[in-house]
Amino acid sequence: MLENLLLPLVIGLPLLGFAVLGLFGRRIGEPAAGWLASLLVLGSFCLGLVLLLQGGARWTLAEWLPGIPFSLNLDNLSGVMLMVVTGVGFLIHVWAIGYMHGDPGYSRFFSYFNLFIAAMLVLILGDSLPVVFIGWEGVGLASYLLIGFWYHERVNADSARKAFIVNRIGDLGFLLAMGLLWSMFGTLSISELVDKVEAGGYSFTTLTLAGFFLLIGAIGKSAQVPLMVWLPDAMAGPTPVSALIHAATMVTAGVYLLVRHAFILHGDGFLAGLIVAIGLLTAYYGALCSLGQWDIKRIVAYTTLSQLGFMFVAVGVGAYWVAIFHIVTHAFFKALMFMTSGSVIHALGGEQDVRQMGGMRKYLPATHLHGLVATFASGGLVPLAGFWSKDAILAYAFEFGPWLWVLMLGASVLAALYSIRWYVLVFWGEYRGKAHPHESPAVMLWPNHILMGGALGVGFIGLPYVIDYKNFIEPYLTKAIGDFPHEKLPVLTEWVLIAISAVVAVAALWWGFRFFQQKMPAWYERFQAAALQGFYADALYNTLLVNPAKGLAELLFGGDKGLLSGFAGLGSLMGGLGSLLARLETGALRFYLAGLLLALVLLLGWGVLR
Amino acid sequence: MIWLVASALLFSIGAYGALTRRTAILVFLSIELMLNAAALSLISFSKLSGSLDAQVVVLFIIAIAAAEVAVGLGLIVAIFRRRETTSVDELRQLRG
Amino acid sequence: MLTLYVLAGFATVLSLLAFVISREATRIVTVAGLVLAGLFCVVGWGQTVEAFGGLYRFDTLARGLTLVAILGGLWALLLGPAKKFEYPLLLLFAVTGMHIMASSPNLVVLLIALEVFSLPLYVLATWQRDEKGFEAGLKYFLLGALGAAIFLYGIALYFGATGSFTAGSSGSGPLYIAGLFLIMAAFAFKTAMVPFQWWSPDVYQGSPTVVTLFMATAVKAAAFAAMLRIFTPEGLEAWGVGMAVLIALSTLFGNLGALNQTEAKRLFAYSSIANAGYLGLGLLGPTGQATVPFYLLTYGLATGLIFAVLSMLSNQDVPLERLRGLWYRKPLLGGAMGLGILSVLGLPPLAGFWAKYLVFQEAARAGFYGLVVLALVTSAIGAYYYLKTFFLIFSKPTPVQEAEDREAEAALAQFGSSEAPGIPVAAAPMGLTQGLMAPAARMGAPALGLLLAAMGLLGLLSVLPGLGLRAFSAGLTPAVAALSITAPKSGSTLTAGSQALQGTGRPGESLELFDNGNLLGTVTVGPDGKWSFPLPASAQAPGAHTFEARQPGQTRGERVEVEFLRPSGPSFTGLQDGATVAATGFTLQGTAQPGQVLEVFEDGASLGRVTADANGQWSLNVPPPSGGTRVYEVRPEGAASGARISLVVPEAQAGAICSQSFALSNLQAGGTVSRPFRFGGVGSASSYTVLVRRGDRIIGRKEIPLSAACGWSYFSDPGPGEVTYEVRETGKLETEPPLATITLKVQ
Amino acid sequence: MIHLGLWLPLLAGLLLLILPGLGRTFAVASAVVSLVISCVLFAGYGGQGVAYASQIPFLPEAGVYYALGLDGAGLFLWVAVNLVVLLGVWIADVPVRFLAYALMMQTGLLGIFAAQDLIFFYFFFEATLIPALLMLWFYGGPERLRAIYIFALFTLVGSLPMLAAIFAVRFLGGADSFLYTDLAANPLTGQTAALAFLGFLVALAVKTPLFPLHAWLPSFHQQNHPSGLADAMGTLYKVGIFAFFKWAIPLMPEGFREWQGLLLFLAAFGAIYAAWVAFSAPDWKTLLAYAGVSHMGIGALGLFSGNTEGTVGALYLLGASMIYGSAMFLFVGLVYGRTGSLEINPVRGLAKHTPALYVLGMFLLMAMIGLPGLSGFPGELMALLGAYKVSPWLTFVAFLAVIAAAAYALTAFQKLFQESAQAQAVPDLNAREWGFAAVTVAVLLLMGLYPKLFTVYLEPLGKAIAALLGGAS
Repeated sequence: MLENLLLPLVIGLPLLGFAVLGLFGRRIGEPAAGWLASLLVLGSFCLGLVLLLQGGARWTLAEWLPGIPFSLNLDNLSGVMLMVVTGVGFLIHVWAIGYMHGDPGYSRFFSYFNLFIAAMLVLILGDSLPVVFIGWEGVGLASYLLIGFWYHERVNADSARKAFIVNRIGDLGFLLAMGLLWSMFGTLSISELVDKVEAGGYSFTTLTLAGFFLLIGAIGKSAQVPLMVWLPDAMAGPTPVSALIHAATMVTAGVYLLVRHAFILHGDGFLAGLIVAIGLLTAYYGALCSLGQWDIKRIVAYTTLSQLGFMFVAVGVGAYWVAIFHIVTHAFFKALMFMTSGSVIHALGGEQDVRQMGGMRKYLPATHLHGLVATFASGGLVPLAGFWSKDAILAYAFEFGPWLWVLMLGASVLAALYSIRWYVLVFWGEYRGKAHPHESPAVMLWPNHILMGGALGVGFIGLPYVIDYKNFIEPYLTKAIGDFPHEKLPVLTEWVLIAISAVVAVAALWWGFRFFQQKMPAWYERFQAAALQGFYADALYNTLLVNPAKGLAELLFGGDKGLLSGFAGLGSLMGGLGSLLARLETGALRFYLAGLLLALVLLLGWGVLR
Repeated sequence: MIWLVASALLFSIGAYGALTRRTAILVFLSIELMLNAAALSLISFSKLSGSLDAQVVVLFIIAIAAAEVAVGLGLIVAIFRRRETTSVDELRQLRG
Repeated sequence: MLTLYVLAGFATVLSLLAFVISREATRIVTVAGLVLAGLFCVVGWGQTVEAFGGLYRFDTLARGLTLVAILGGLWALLLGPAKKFEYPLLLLFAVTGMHIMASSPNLVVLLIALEVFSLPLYVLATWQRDEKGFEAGLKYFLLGALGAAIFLYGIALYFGATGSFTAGSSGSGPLYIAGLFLIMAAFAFKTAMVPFQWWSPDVYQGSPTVVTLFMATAVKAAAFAAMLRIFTPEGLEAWGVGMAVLIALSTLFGNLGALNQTEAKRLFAYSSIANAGYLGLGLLGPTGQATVPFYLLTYGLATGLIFAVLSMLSNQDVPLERLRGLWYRKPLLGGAMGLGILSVLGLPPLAGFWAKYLVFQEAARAGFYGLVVLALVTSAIGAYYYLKTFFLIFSKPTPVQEAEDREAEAALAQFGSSEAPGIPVAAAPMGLTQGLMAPAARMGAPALGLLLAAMGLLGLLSVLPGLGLRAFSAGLTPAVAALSITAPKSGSTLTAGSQALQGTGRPGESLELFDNGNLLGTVTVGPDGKWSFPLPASAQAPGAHTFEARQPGQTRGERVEVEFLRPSGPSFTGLQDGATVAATGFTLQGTAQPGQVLEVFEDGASLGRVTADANGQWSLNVPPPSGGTRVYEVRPEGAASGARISLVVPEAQAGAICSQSFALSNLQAGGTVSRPFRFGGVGSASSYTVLVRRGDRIIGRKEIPLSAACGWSYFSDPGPGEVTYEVRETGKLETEPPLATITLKVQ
Repeated sequence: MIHLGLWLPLLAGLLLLILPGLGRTFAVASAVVSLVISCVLFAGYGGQGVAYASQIPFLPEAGVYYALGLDGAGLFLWVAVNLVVLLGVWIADVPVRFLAYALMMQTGLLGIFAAQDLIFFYFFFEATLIPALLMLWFYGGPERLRAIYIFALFTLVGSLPMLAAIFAVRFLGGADSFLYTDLAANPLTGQTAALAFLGFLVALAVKTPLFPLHAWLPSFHQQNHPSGLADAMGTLYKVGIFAFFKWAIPLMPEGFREWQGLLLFLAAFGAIYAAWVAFSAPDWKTLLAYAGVSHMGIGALGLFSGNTEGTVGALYLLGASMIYGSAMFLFVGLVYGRTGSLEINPVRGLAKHTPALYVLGMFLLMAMIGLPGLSGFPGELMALLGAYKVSPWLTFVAFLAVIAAAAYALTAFQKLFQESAQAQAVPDLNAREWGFAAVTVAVLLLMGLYPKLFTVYLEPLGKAIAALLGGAS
């Protein structure tokens, strides 16, 4: 890998867009600002691709802080992520040119969008934990700014703030991980850490702790249970934001972080179990919640949660390349799903309630096609992208333990159900609203066409070994992640598993297609009421954490004033003592005489007898 | 030696008087008594050491005492003229 | 000498002339006399004049403090009443008495001087002729007379114990102590130190403000001058603790008592009690002769400013409330008083800070740390009331006060006179009192000039305190430098070499130096008070040494105990520093103490440990290093440094054919090693793979290509613990036996 | 040069006080010259040791020298102080005499960082109080009297134990003078060192500020002039960390070790405590006051860990927080100029009318809560790395403040700028304010993105401290 000055330029292009649009955006005007931002991202994509094809690149600024270099590293792992972020990012940028049309904050939006891309690239390319952290917080900032893009509505501003604060909990984990790794190894450079961890000579328990801290960071960023509460609220931002940040890229950063540090996690039973448990919980929680939502974007948001849970399970069972593979496929089909939703919202003039939708297949034929592909990919229909990545996860889960496989199969059934529910409610039945739906402009359709192509075909880079013994992505990623050998399943078992999951997906999709067109039975209504509230997680947190914390703050504030009174009390005490002493000056001459003589006697007596 | 004891006794008597008398004049007189007690002890020390220095000093003391009396009596008379009393216990305006 | 003549002469002659000449003339002559006397103080600064067989001693101390007293006198004169000629005369007598007090080492003269300045003060205190004035005067007089009696009795006992009336005579025994303590009590009375302070708040409050000003500045100066002569550091043993008690009580009582005062003069009376305590600290230290006058000067200026402003406001009580808004109503007065207050508070950068700092330092040098801490704590308490007053001055005036101001101005326009600003004309004292107290120059040019001059001088001392301190140090005998050994420190461990004994002593004195009781030689102290003596080799033999420096004829002196270490460093032999060695590895050799365990480092990376053999020889094979200049170091086990040698390793030619069989150069035996470390050797395979194990767990693999010099080398920086390295040819299965197995315990 | 740099502001201030007609231009000119001088000094620094040292006997009998000199930290802080003063006199909407006091205070602050003699350090440490008091006194709010008392008494009372400890350091340590070099060569040992360190601790805890001696700070800020200039100067006056680093620890390493546990605890507890309290702050100044306490807690935690990273982090954080903290107060002053109130609670929605001010505020806010890439982060990170080595648990506690900071800062920010806009339109930044904003943002970015510029000079100092304290602990 060569030192390459072009590497910082990959980050620099969108950063330039941020600065230019931030400073002069209003003068650049409406379509130009969007196109400028998009082209810069495309430039980043091309540059990254060139560098990647050259076999990667490095760039290092020797001393950024004492003992900490500022280094970037483009290897296969970060390269794949780079392609996803800039590629899908470019498409969403273009789509947003149409979607954000007419918004007063048009140029501001693209400025933030470019900032996000730049920060995400720092996160991906950083080879030193503090540099990664710059990107890590940078995407948090961009997310905050974009969720609260329409900040004059209180609910949007609140959601943005909530996202930032909850993310900060994860950031604390990241910070502590840095502290621990520094104290263990004296370096924070990831490539050096790999060597140090290999060399050994430390307590494995401590290393587990470091992995645990990193995991907390990942949980925050990837909205896993128990820090999942911010993601549904984050849908307050414009739809392109949801597609880019809260589906395709930023939320997968936690998974990426764990994969990047696979050398710390690998072989640790405790962490593996923990990650699997968290992923599983999230997968079920997201899926179940999604089934109860009415807001079109919240439905998709919860599906994202569920899919992130899948990725975590993949990390937990040691299938690091699979997690990245799923990130890639997920980026395509989930972005597509979001943008399809966005197109529908756009078509209905801002309506987001699915109860006011239905029958869109007639009004929006192209969008309907996008929605159908997204549903099938997400639902795991053979041979769409989602099926292959999910199947790989299931295979690894089976290795980990057949029980996990069963549970994961259940989760993928739910995935098929929520996908088809979304599809049915939006596109089937009769139109229940009053607006006049109209198909989106070309600038919004074409990105969706491309994404649809991805959702259809991208799965073929990672076929199971029984079909394609040397698929593209596994060895490619393994080179960068590190080789953690595992026993492959017997060919027969593998085939059986593939067949079961294919059949189950089809069955679930079919059943769901039927079920969600009927009137809902009573048990489902009850379930839906709870799911709509996210199973009361927000209320629980407010009661248990937020409100007590606020109350304590009030209490402490009062106490702090009391502290000052305490000091003042010390002063009054002195004053009182002084008054008492001053009363000795009685004014009576004979008292003075007596005092004087008494003092003399005491002084003399003490002096002489001493 | 006995004179030393006597002078100490005299000093104490003066101190006692200064504490117990209420009239400014008598208080002052008691203090003069203490001054003279000191003079007495000087003389006895002079006798003990055989040096005449101390005896010369006593002469100075007598002059000093006289000067003090002049000022002191003037002060007390002025107060008496204004207040018609010289009781020290009634002078308690200044306090605290 | 001339100062005495001028003061005494003017006083005597004026007593007669005053009946003849006008009041104004008396004042002018008095001022002239004081100025002249002040001039004669300054002329010949630093010289000491003795007269009357030692009864009169006009040295720097006397000069400085006489100046302070004259300053106070001038001030009181210029601001004071002008209706009667006695006022300047009494002041002149008082200043004369103070001058004598400051200039005599004889106790009897001191007693006379005390009376000479006290008697006029008793009269001045009652100058106002109102109830409070009389009360103050009588209290001052009766208590003062008692003080004089105590002083005299003290003198008698002192004479009995020492047979001398000279201050600073040494003595011992209860009689001596009793005499000294009685004298101390008398002076504590004059300077208002607790528990002899009783009179001061009442008298300060009851007296006319100008007189209070005079008392606060001049009396303290005179009394402390005498105390500096009587309570010398040499006798600290006898009187130190007594003084310490007085100081502790004074600072506590003064500062605490002032906290809730509502009347300005009374408040500053308490403040002056506290300051007497701080001044007392200066007596304890070795250079109090310079620092106490410095303190008195700055304190005199600052407190003078305060009382001068107060006296310009009123000659009677000044409730604190009346100070509110002074800055806005009379900026000059407000500013001057503010400056004075901050200086007394001791806020840097004002002169008061330096003064406080210097006297605190005196106490610290004398070892009274507890007292210093107490003094600091009480200054902290004091800050409260000083700041309270300060902020009152700088507050906005109330509407009522502003109305009063207008009224007073109107009255001034109408009647041509008025009391100080803010006092309704109707409330001003009338009749006899007013006549007596009518100001001479309350806001006249001289008073104003004095105010500005004092502020200027205070400012100058703030910026250049050294100027003042040096002035007061002029002509003092240099402090006796105690004999000491400054280097090496006692208890230190040294390595033999060019060590020297260093220390301080009296300049020019020759000292005898001993090593474990044996005479090493003599050394003469240099003019700077320092000496140095290079230790001969015999005095640096390994083991414990007690070095002692004695003054000639003494049997005991200053000692230090040190330990000399054996010069034990291992060293390299065979190779010269900077020599060129083979790139394919070489052997390092050297000497050390037999049996010593050594560790060899290459650019900070360990190459392993060796043990010196019975002949003190050691050697170690160095695996092929990379080209360039390498620094090798051999350290005793656990040491932080040792002998170094730098060697040049040539760059190996590429393309050489390697035919050596595999070999491991160093660390063959394993054992304990520091990290990072390097091991390696030669070989012929194109690369070797090192497998790293901890226990049963494989924690890493690393492929090492063969270098151009046919060497292989593994650099590792693992954590502590036991690590096993297995070296195999690359490509060989891990089930095959390794070429080499190295088990290391990493530290 | 160093003398000129030190005394020029005082002279300019006095001149301005006498001739207020010279106006703001004169104050700005003086501040610019000061900044240029400090930058020239910084550029000419060799990177090692105390540069520009000069030493003139002042009270040689008492061992006091007028000794100045700047090491890496001193230079760094000089630049920071001069920059903030320039920003302050440039932007603050105050009477001319106010600017004069600010300039006078500048000299005191520069003196604190340049003094190489302990007595002179104390001198500057205390003398700086006077202009601060005057600013509060003449231009403070209605309750200023109380605030002044509290401020002055905390400072004065707190520093007296330090004076006692100063004596102990010299006379018990056996140094010949109060010069840093002399004192450092004769450190105190044993029980004495512990006691003397306690003396320093009290004084410096007031000025760090460390819990519970931070109690003066909220009222100080609440009552100061709403323009924020006095608050900015007050922020610069929080020199406790520097003094611990420069004097207390090197002169009494054993004393420091004795108290290290307590110090770490106080720092960590203060960090989270103040951040938590800030959440309930009713107005911006109170909020910033507590935020400052919280940041200094983190800085102090780094310093008290006694290793290279921690020390570098603490010093860097100190300099950075001087700049962003002060700029934040000045920014709040701008807000006050537009809305006439500093209360947090009513929703104002300013962003609609003042987008540029909103962006400036966002930058400052993010720097304040330690967003990487802005000036607050490098210091916090290094402090964390240092502190974690010594005490993971306390580090965890202290860095909970990271979460709390986001909570209080964003909540207040949201109420000020976001949500529904207020009816009354207010003007956005004018040309002068744009200048302030541009410089501030540039510095925040520079310090955040290229910390090496300064850390390269701080690192040797950190190593020296670590070596003095014997490695990691």
